[in-house]
Amino acid sequence: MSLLLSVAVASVSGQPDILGNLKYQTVGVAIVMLSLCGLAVFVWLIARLLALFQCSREAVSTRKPLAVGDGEEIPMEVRAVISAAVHVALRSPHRILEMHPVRNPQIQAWSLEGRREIFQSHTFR
Amino acid sequence: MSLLLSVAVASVSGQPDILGNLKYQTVGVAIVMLSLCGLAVFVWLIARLLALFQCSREAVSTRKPLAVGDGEEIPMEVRAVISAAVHVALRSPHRILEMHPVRNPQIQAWSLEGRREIFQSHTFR
Amino acid sequence: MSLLLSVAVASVSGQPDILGNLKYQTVGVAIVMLSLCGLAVFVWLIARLLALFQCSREAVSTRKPLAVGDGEEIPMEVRAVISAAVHVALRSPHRILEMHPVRNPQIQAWSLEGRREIFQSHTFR
Amino acid sequence: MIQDFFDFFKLTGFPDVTWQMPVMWAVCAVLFYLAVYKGFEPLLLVPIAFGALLANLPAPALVSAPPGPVMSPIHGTLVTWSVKPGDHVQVGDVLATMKNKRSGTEEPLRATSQGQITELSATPGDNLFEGQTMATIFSRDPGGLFYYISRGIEWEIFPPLIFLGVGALTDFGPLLARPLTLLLGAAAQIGVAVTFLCATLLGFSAGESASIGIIGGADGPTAIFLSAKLAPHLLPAIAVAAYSYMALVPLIQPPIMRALTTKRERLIRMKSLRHVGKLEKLVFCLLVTILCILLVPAAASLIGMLMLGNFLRECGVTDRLVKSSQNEIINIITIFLGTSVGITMTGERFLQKETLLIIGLGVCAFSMSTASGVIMAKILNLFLPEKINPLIGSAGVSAVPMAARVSQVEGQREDPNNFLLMHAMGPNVAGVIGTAVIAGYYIATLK
Amino acid sequence: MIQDFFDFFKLTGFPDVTWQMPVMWAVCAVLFYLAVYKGFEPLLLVPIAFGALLANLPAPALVSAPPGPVMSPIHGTLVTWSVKPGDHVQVGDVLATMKNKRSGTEEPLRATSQGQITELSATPGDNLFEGQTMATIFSRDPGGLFYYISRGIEWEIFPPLIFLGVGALTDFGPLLARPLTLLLGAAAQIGVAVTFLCATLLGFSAGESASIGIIGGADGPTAIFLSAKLAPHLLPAIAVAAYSYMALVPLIQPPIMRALTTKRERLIRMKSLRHVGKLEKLVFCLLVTILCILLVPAAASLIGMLMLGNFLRECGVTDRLVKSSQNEIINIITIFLGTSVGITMTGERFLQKETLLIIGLGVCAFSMSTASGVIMAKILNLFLPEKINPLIGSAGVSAVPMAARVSQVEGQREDPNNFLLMHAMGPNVAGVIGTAVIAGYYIATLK
Amino acid sequence: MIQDFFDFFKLTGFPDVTWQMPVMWAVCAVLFYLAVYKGFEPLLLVPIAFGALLANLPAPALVSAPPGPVMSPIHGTLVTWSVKPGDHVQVGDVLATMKNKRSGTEEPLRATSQGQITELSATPGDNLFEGQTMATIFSRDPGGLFYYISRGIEWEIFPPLIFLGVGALTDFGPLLARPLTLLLGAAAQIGVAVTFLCATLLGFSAGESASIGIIGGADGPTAIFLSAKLAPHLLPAIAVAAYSYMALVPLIQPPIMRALTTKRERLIRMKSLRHVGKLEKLVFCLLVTILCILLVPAAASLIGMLMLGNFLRECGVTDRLVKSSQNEIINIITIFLGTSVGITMTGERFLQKETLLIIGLGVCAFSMSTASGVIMAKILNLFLPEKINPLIGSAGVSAVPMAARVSQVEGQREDPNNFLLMHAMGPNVAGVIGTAVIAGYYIATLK
Ligand code: NA
Ligand code: NA
Ligand code: NA
Repeated sequence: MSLLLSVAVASVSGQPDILGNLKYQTVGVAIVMLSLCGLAVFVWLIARLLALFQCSREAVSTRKPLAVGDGEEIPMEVRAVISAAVHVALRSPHRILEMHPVRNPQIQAWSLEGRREIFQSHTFR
Repeated sequence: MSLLLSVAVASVSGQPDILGNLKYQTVGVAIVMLSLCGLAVFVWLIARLLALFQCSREAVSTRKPLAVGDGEEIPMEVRAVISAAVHVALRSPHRILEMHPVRNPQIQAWSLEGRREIFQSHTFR
Repeated sequence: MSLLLSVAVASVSGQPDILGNLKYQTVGVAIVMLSLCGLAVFVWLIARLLALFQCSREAVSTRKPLAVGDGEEIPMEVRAVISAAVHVALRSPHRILEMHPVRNPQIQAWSLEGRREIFQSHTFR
Repeated sequence: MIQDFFDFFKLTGFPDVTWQMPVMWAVCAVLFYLAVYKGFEPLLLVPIAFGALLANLPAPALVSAPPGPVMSPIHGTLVTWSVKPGDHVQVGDVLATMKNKRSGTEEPLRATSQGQITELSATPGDNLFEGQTMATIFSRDPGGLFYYISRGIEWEIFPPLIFLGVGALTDFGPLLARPLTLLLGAAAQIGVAVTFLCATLLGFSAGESASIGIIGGADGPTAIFLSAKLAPHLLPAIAVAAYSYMALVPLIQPPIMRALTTKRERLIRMKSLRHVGKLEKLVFCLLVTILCILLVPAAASLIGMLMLGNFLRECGVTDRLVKSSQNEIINIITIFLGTSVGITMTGERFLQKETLLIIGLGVCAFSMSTASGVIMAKILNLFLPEKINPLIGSAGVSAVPMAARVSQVEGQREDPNNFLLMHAMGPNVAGVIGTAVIAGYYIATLK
Repeated sequence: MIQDFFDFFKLTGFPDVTWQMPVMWAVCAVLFYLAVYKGFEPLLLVPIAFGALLANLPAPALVSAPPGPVMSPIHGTLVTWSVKPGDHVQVGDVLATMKNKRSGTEEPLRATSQGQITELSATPGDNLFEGQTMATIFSRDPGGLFYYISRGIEWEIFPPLIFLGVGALTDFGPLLARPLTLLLGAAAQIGVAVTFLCATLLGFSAGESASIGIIGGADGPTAIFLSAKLAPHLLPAIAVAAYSYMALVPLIQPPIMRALTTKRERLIRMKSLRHVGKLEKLVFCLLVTILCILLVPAAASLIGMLMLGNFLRECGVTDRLVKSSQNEIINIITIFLGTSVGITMTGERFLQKETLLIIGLGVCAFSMSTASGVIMAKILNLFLPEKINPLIGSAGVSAVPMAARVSQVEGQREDPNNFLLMHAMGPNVAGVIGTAVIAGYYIATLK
Repeated sequence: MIQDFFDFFKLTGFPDVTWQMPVMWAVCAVLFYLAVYKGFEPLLLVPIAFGALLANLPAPALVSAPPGPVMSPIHGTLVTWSVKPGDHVQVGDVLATMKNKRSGTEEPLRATSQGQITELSATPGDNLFEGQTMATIFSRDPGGLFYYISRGIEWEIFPPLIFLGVGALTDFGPLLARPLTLLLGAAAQIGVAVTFLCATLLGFSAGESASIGIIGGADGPTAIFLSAKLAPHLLPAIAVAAYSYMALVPLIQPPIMRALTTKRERLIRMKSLRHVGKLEKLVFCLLVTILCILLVPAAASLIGMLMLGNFLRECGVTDRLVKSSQNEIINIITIFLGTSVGITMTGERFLQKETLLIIGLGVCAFSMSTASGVIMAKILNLFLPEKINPLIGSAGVSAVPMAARVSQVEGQREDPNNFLLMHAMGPNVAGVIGTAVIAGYYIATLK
């Protein structure tokens, strides 16, 4: 008996057809597995392809590793004050070369426990 | 004549039945009074009950009186700068123990005129 | 043949009546021109009128040219720190008289290229 | 070519300008002036006045209903059709003549949407109920922008959503610290009742009188909610009066407060309020929800949303939702609520003597509410060991937080070191609940 | 006067209080306690519990449908009318008796809106299809607030919009860096299938079983989307179970994870993940959209919105839109989604043995999903040269990011320097896709 | 088991993939590339392209209409029914054959929603008006997500709401400081008229030509508003062309500007603009509202909302509302507007030679608008004592603020110390008003 028919019958009769339902679920799980497996293969292929084509591009993009993350700009006043304070404290001629929020989106320290916070905002369902 | 009937008649005939309406309003005001009075009694009872049960809990919660209000976090950079500035200005070894926005939600200085601002955001209807 | 009729015919027949459409567009452009021209006259008149009546009012309003723009308040902590830092750096008794974000809405330096940014947020259609 | 311009001129709005329109533009200019230069509740009055300006320009497409079934607006008999299937009609065209069963008069039935008549489902002589489908109009026109925005008022959605935000902005702490102030908030509703009586004496119907009386409650959303239900034709005048007088609280209240109190009463200092814990606030939210909805189910959406907003605020674990309620939701709805109130303010509806009466009754309502709040405080003082400063009684008229600030200012006028603000917040927020209860009473009895 | 109070008392909600109401208030109190004091997904549970409180107060006007046509709810024969044109009816009044064609039983037809009957379009003896217009009710009542808010669930709009925000908050980087983790997310759906089977054995229909099984997917919006389609009467119980168990993940998962793994497996350290570029993420978004919608068109709105949100996030040029998705949209919709789920939680519907069964089956679903994720990781390890730590298998149950954090904590319990969090994010987000696919499978086959 | 997979395969979208779909995926990929990597108005093009991707996946449920009455799409005669009461139909099934009264051809009537036929209210031979109810379809399916989101375009709600935000973001100061620049904004509409003529010559109908011409106005919301009214089938192509060319302004305009001006003209320096006060700005808002709506009532919703936004901005007392207009409202609506435009972009509709013609005519429109703006500036210079730099004439094409920036850049190319930006903002914002006026003219005359 075909899948849909079997489930339809089971559903209508109210008498669960255990075997039919088992087959129904097996097909369902198989479809999920196959589709996500297929997706994995595609993803892997794309990664390979991009790795081949993008060597040069990547090289360029890694040259500016200190880019400040989205919208985390430090206001000009604060920068001015930091400079002033640092200057006074150190009493030596120097220039602040770069100032940026601590979290750097491109750094690969995935395993840092600190990354947890990123996902705190995530508890949404 | 019953309340609803009297008002309905007054409303339909267009001729205001003054006594009927007076009774209608008296009942209305009485109901508002009684219900808010009842509410006041309930509130008072609850306060008593909680006061009895929550003695210990309150004791715990008052131990952290300097908790920073909701979302009023001082960014790390600013803290660093404040420390630096203070350090330089005072020229004495010391550590800033606690830094927090001025308004403390748990302080009981209700009568402070400064509380006004909280209700400024309130003018919404 | 009247405008609307001519276009209706053209539209229905599918055969564009070139002359009719030309007239239709001419009228359209003329209406746009006339209406915006009229608007320009009105605007000019209003400006004149207001200039006459508002001499005194304007005089008052220019007395506070350093008003801080909408919502660009500098938090109290930052002010404190700026004072501290400036004080320490300058080592001379002085008081900061006024502190405000650089952009001043009333300054007439329209031609500053810097104004560009204001319109960056504008790319919305 | 000249002919073409004349043809086009007929399509513009100029031929449809009526004498009321320029008059209403002047009314709008006054409202704009009050809102922008005098600071009269600008968040509401600017959108209302702008909506009113749009309502008084000859652009019927802004508010036209989408095509669909034409329903009988009355219980009566169809006398005759003025149109036949296939006819094209404009908004306002007469479709049929009907005989009102109640009044016996013949009344025209006018189109509220434009399009082609596709079907007549009633025949002359038919006896029709209110709401019975008589004909169908079709067009590809979707209906006007403000038809859709106004659904928020018609469906009574906007006032409760504003209350969601108001709840998220309200601190019931001062009320909980001194529960007796609930009575002051209740007393202020006497002004509503008195104004109801005055309005009936002036010839208003019961529903209209209730809507006018509620101005004295000084709660914009409640006033809009109630009048949308009981007297939709008075909605614009009531909304404008309610919001204007709220802004005038600092002018209306002080003389009444001073007249009703002695200097000695005004000097009373009150004890600092105790701290109210989170659990107490949460229980209060639920208690008000349950008791008030049991008592006046008709006001359930107002009270429910107010307390939902407050619960979200006080529970301390739903920050994201509170911020959205206090900002995005209340701001967006305010723009739409204001403009949809304004769009109902057409000249024919607003330039009536009723409007003047409502404006007059509004002053009465505010004054009576103020007075009854103060007097209630004095009555309570007869029984209480620890006296209440009767100046906080006037704060029972809601108008949060303006009325409370008036109490504070009047108190400091006598004694600059007397801080009444927080004490006045109690009756102030109690007034919101009181007004919702009396609104529910009116709806339950008058619907 | 006393009589007036009695008259008014009849209009209040007090006479309509049923025994279920106080019971449900207690249920709400428990939910509030769990949400506020135990931190059980408060963003959802607080609005749900508040909605449930409103549902269990006698305020039928809160949810009443607007007046309009009365449709036959079944395929059957009209036996007799209980009303005639001109009658006034209340929500719940019996309008007619119908004979169900399928079951042969006679059933009453009840009004879902209040008003006046303007027309009866069927006559006794008529054979009526489901959805055929039988009568028309008219009133000026617009329908209740929650009738309108609930459209977001009835029309299946809220879950996809929540997914828009979820997509804007999700980083698929860890999954792309190690595509095999997709299989762990797929494996966790075995728990859904097993629970389906258990539910059918307990007598639930196929649609109900699918909705119960999906609790194991640990995706609130997907669970609500599916049960609104296949078993709307179970929606409140399923939503409450889904969100409560999500909060209980740190209690449910660890014992199962420990039982199924050896200490050696739990000590496996995994190589740091490579960086994933923008283009790769964008292509992935489009790929998932195309493939999954081709496979399960029924889940198109969920998957499409999830991936739209993620595309906006990753493309880097639509910051304004991302921020609105992550904040305003998701916050506002959450308030409305929560309360509309809650408002369906009436006593008659919730105080059933089905609810207890669902709560029991929910534990089963979460446990089975956890177990199948871990076992799949162990199976993969048989073939992979670079072993996976099976503790990240449990993260396949979504509940982003809690399940991933559980993996991290369990890993650190054995080896404090083993950081599994980012590795667990891969199966964690894969589980979202897997659950959407199996939901689509159920809809496609059971609708 | 294998059979089961085949059964399921038939339920997937794979069998329904048409040749147009992959082609459209490629089109979407191009749009994504332009938006993400070339910065072509990404805020609009990303949602449009994503919507187009969803439109070209076999998921008809995403856009299906909810069940309800089936209306005659034409004026004609019912020839024969292909279905009978009780039949189940899918979206796209033929329900009946009708004979078009105007063209005399027989046309099939197709279902736009799925469900069971509950009633046939017309019989073969009946003469039916457009919009007349012919049958009723019922199902429990609520209709697709994008059916609901698209109501914002169908009901013409989204464009005015976007204009609310645009008004809140626009500073009319430069225009008020030099009112003559209004004429430059008006002149740019000549490009619209010329494109209309070209389009009619290419065989487009008047409504279509107007919608195509308006691309030259360079105002996305106005273009969408107009084509939704006059040529809904061309909406996607027009929207894509409008937004793409807006992004191409820096490429299209400079050569035309240089060709039409002498070096000496390009070197003209203009006097700094005077300061414009608040009252002047507020009066201008009201003046534009009144005059433009009187002139073209059909554009009332666009102009009204634009000016409401601007009034809120300039009045200085409604900060909360301005911020919500500039952020939440415009962001949320942009996501929905973009995706609903995209969802209309199905292969059958977009892969037509009309699309290519529209793309060609779009270049024509932008070029002609630019040229006429510049020429108008030169004409004005004949009469003005204080010369205008004709480079600011090109800014009359709106595309705020890009066109103004182009003027600035071209000016600096000749003289690096010549700052034209603010002077160009005048015609730039005037162009928005001019385009709204001409759109109103088209709607008034062509509806
Ligand atoms: Na009040
Ligand atoms: Na899942
Ligand atoms: Na333009």
